[in-house]
Amino acid sequence: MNRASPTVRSTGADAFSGSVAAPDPARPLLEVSGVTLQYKTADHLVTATYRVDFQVFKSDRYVLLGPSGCGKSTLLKAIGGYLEPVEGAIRLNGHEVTKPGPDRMMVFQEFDQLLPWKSVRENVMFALTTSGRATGAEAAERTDHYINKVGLAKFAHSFPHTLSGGMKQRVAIARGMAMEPDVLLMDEPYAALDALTRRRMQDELLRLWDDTKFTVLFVTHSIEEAIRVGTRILLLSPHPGQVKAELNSIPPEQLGTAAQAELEARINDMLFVH
Amino acid sequence: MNRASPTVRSTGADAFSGSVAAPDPARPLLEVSGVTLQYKTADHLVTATYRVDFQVFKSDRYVLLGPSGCGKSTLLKAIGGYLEPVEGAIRLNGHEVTKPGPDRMMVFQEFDQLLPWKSVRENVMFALTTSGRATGAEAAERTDHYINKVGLAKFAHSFPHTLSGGMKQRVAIARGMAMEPDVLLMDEPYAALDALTRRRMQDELLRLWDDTKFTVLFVTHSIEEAIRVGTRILLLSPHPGQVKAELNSIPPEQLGTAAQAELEARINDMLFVH
Amino acid sequence: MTMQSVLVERPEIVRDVSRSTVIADVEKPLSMWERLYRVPLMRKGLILLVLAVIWEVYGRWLDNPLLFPPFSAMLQAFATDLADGIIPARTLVSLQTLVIGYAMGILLAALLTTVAIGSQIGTDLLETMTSMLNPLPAIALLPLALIWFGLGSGSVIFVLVHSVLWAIALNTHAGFRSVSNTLRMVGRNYGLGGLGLVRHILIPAAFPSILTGLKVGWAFAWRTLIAAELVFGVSSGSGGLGWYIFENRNQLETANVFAGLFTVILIGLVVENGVFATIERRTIRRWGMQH
Amino acid sequence: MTMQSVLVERPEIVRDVSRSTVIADVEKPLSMWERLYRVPLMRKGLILLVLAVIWEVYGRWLDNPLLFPPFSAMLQAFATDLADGIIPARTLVSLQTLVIGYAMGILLAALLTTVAIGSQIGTDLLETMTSMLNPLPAIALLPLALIWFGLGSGSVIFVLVHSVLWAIALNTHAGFRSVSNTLRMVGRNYGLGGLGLVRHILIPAAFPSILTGLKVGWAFAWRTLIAAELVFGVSSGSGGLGWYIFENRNQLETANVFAGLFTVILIGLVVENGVFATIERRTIRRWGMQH
Amino acid sequence: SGTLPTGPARAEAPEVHISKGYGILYLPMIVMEHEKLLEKQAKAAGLGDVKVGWLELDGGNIINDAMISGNLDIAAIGVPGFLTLWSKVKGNAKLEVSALAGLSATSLYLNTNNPNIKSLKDFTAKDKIALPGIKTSLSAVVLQMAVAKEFGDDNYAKLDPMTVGLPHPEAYTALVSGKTEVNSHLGSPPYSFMELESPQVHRVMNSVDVLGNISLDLVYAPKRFIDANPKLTAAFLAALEEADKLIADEPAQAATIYVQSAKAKLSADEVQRMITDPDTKFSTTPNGVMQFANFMGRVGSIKNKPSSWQDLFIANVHSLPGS
Ligand SMILES: Nc1ncnc2c1ncn2[C@@H]1O[C@H](COP(=O)(O)OP(=O)(O)OP(=O)(O)O)[C@@H](O)[C@H]1O
Ligand SMILES: Nc1ncnc2c1ncn2[C@@H]1O[C@H](COP(=O)(O)OP(=O)(O)OP(=O)(O)O)[C@@H](O)[C@H]1O
Ligand SMILES: [Mg+2]
Ligand SMILES: [Mg+2]
Repeated sequence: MNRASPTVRSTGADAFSGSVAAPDPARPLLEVSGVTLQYKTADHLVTATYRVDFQVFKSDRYVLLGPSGCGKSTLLKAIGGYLEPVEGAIRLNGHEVTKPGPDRMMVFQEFDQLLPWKSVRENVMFALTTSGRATGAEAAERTDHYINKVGLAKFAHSFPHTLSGGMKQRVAIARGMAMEPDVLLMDEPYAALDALTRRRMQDELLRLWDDTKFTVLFVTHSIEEAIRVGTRILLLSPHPGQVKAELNSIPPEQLGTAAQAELEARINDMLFVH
Repeated sequence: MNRASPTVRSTGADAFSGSVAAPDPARPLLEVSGVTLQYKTADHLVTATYRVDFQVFKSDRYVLLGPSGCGKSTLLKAIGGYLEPVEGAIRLNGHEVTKPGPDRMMVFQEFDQLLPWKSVRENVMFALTTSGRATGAEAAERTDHYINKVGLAKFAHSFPHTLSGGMKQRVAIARGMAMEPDVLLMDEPYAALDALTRRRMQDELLRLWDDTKFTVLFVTHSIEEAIRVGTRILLLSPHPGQVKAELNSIPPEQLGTAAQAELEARINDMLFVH
Repeated sequence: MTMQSVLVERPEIVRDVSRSTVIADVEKPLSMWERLYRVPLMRKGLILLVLAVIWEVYGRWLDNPLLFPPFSAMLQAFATDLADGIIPARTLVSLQTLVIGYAMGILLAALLTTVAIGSQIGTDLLETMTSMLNPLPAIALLPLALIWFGLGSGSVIFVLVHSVLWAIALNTHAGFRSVSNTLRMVGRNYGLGGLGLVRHILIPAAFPSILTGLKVGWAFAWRTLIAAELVFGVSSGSGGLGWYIFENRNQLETANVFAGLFTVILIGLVVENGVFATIERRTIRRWGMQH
Repeated sequence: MTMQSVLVERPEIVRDVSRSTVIADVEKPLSMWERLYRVPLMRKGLILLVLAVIWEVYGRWLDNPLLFPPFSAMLQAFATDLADGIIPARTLVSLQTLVIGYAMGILLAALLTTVAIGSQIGTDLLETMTSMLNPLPAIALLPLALIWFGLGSGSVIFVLVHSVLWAIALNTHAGFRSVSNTLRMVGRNYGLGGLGLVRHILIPAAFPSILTGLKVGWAFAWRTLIAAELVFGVSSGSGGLGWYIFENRNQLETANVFAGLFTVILIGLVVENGVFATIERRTIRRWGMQH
Repeated sequence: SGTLPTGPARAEAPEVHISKGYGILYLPMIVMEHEKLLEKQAKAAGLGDVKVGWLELDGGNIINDAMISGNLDIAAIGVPGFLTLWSKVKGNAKLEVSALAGLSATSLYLNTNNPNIKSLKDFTAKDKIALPGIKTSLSAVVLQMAVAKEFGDDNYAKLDPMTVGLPHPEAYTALVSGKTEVNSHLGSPPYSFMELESPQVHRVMNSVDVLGNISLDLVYAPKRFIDANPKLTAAFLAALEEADKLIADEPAQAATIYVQSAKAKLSADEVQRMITDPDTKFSTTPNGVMQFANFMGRVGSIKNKPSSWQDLFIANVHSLPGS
């Protein structure tokens, strides 16, 4: 198997040229090795991903890119601890993932991920307090901060069912970010957002990353977004998902230059042609 | 009021230069005039759109573009006949819209729009047969045709809960198209789709339009998509939604040229700056 | 070009949306009748009136007051015994027992469903127990009740619990199992599990089902109480509404029998419109879970 | 550059995903015990065994077969009367009445909830009727039953309907109201309304609630039937299970009384695991509505 | 009355609905059903083939309700239950009822497993006396009458607070097992006899000793039915007489009939012992009905008091030596 061991990079679409970082390169934060995921339904067995390997290091902004139905959500759910691989293993900090927990905060793809019986503000606050990530005044402060960031201050006391699709997703994003987890798992968080809001959210994510250097696993459909948001991009093949490539993104200052266009074209080719 | 009366166009970002068409230009298919839409919740009154006017003519591919929460879905639901305007009127073929019907087929934004108790195929077929748009062999044939078009032939007998988010939306799209309605109302149908699938779906829509010249009202967040898919684009202001502009798109042969970039920039400016 | 040929061409429009537009609160005017119709109490009052009239007319037409007195005769008996304080006293006795039995039923149902949702064997246990015990009539419990609780309210409460428990447990459990996987996952993401998950996620998410269970349970508690007060000899003097009804039936005071039943009806209406409707309005309606 | 400095750099990877990869059907191996545990019937059988043992032990410890016979004594009585054909005959009589009453209850509930979902006043009507009538015990219906149906199965069925109708209607209606707005809108988009909407959209979408209602209704039908068979008496020799229990009670054949109740339990188990579980598996479980 | 046009085809009702109760006190009705005596007598009276529908109903309330609603033509019931209805409907031509005949008399035993209780005086608040229904059931009224005899009319309800409602079989079980707080029972045969077979149980009182061998049950019918069907009524009386005679003359056969038709697990011998007990009487002649009426009138349970037993009964039996 040609699985890459994490070394100082020397090849590839030379995008990152910064100094080599401190964290122990030998130890990935998240290690997905040979993971096959299946669903058993009443009628048949569906293989969602097949022997997927990849490694996420601390502070990576890791993007999963792949066609609809290739198993991205399933993979994220397995990392979240909701699904057990039928083959292979998922390790977080060297420990096998066995159950969900607030260290891996998930932003789901579905619109019904808010608790309908809690207002926008309560939804975010409740996540913080029950998980014990923040309490009292700090929780309230963080809540308001992130609700503001996603532009929903005016709707802080609205119930989820009175929000538009995009607004619901923004609440989920605020909740995910407010938790400030070790790993943030985001499943197409910006799909329901308009261009402007989407751009704002992306910038917000990058700014937050600058502050806290958290690790994020990000599913997206947009190649452009993958390049903007990600530092490393995993390409998956169509159903059942298998690893096709793992690429480095370009640094922010190269956005809008030919480098971006080139990478975009490269990814395009890899995904569309096979 | 500066509402435009439909005349032969002579101004604007000269994009369409074809010959003037046969349909009676004095009679729009769909007429939205001064429509204010509100939600009454237990706690307060939310105004979703305020005095929105626009007209959709036969065979228009009409795009609604606007920031998250500006009332696009609400507007579409009102046209669908689910909501009554508190002000103004919505007329289809000159008759006020009072209730939903299969002449205005809706593709909703939500993932839970498929009937969970029917397989993919049954979902599409049932829509055709109950609404009386097609029966028997014709319904079966059309069903299979469109399921194939959205790339779900392999999953024709799966139940919706075993599909990924994007696959669910594709079923809804297949259903909407199979109905071949007078007006197709699509609420961000492609938001959950990856770049490749999305492009395929867009092409499918355009090809179908070439065949049947149906009218479609299309909500999207992507300016690029608006230009690609639409013939006319309505820009809405943020919450509560008001009409900001109504623009013509560019013909397909100009896609990828400077004309597209120019229009994109123009829309961008209009939406982002105010 | 054929593609554009079918399109109606028209000029572009650009408007200046002044953000300062004062957005008027528009409300559609309603007719007097519509406005009255919008008040639930008015509509329900109307229904009650119609039912009372039907009762009265049928009662008079039947002309057999010993079997089925007209509404007015019942009302008279009701008024008399209300003024006497007999009905209030009996109602109080019944309500006390009822509330205890009902509360215990709810508690046990909560316990059972929590166990059930926790594991497969728990689910099996609940399903098996429910399908076995729920169809058993109160007399099946009589021997055990006598041994364990003796006569009097202990046994009545035992029987009440039996009539309440299974219906509530079934509804609650079905509600729990209908909670969407996404919400479950969200809860577990917060680190919730077991009791925490039940309390913070499953109960609110399954609240419509739970409320239905509580309504059904409440009604069956009444039915059972009335019947049980007869079966489980009340020591005389301490009887509740069931006893009141039984006593009057023995003496063929049919109007009073119906007055007792009318009391049950009234309490039912008050509890539905006062308690359950309020809970519904403040919870599931507000949360957009009921349409 | 600070932004990149924290990142671990590594080479890019490109793989050749051959579409021809044979994807093996991987299954985790299960231990014998796990495999047995996965069979619902095994788990439930175990539970039943434990319950039977508890019954036996408690019965023996109590040592009062007149009040509460041990399981074995009951089983013997059951076997005898089963072989005699007495229990089958009585069960048949009861089941006939039960099924008719149950079916009519379902029908009426369907009617009522359809009316209720159609308009505001319909909802009020259902809510009012339910909150008023559901708490009423069977004796409240006695006079009307006697007038309308006389003694015998007509009245029993009437009482059965009363015990079944409201629980099913409440559950169905609550289920209908919980159906998501999106699904409703989809249905109306197809041109469905009124009965069509109820049949094609609301009933399947609310099926978990409806099933719960059917289960609760089924159980209460049994309870009521057993009690009603006593009240409405029997014409010679035609009694059902309720009468069988009553007779044996009068003759102090406690083991037979429990054999009668055991029959009810058995039927409950069969219906739950045979009928309801199958329906559940074929519908809501298959549709992903139950987790 | 009785002026209905009497055509040959439909002289009187072609069908009659009769309710009997459960247990040995209804033996004459059981015999009548089993031997088809009413059908026989009706035929003899020229009424042709009368169809007789027999019903088994438990409890005075339901019997009275069924009667008022027109579902029954003739029913057997406890004397107090009848008196309550009679008094209630007196004067209402549509609903008035009349007793046809007495049915049975037997002893009710007040048994206890509390060794400290020797007489009615010894009951304390801790003791619980089981009755099929408190205050108004046949047993309850008999107890009240006995208490009134012992403590004076004003104190007739002295023991009521100690009574609890429990069906005879449960009461028997409770008494014999001694596992519950119910320690006494005013029971009828066979339960009263069987209780005494237990060494812990003894008898405190026999109702016959206190009140005499009074009728506990009787047979009644709506006046409208009686007036419209004089021949059928007479036939019923004759059938009842015949049943009584059979019981008196052939107790063994009567016992066998009982065991057969009630599917009782008792042996015919045991049943025979019960029906030949000197306290048990099956007779159409009402005995001591006025004792009940007077007592219930005195304590206010009935508003209309009969002046004599003949007020309650149809003319056919007025000549009997009733009381
Ligand atoms: N609950 C389920 N039961 C059975 N099969 C499922 C289930 N969920 C997903 N699948 C199947 O697993 C495969 C991968 O689904 P998944 O949701 O992971 O895709 P995805 O990559 O997230 O797609 P999308 O971009 O459309 O959201 C699909 O073929 C889908 O049909
Ligand atoms: N059921 C509802 N009850 C109350 N308010 C609602 C409801 N649905 C939507 N709204 C409000 O109406 C406004 C417009 O919502 P709408 O769903 O039409 O937005 P949208 O333009 O479709 O947004 P998005 O792009 O995010 O889907 C929002 O402010 C929202 O809060
Ligand atoms: Mg997905
Ligand atoms: Mg929307």
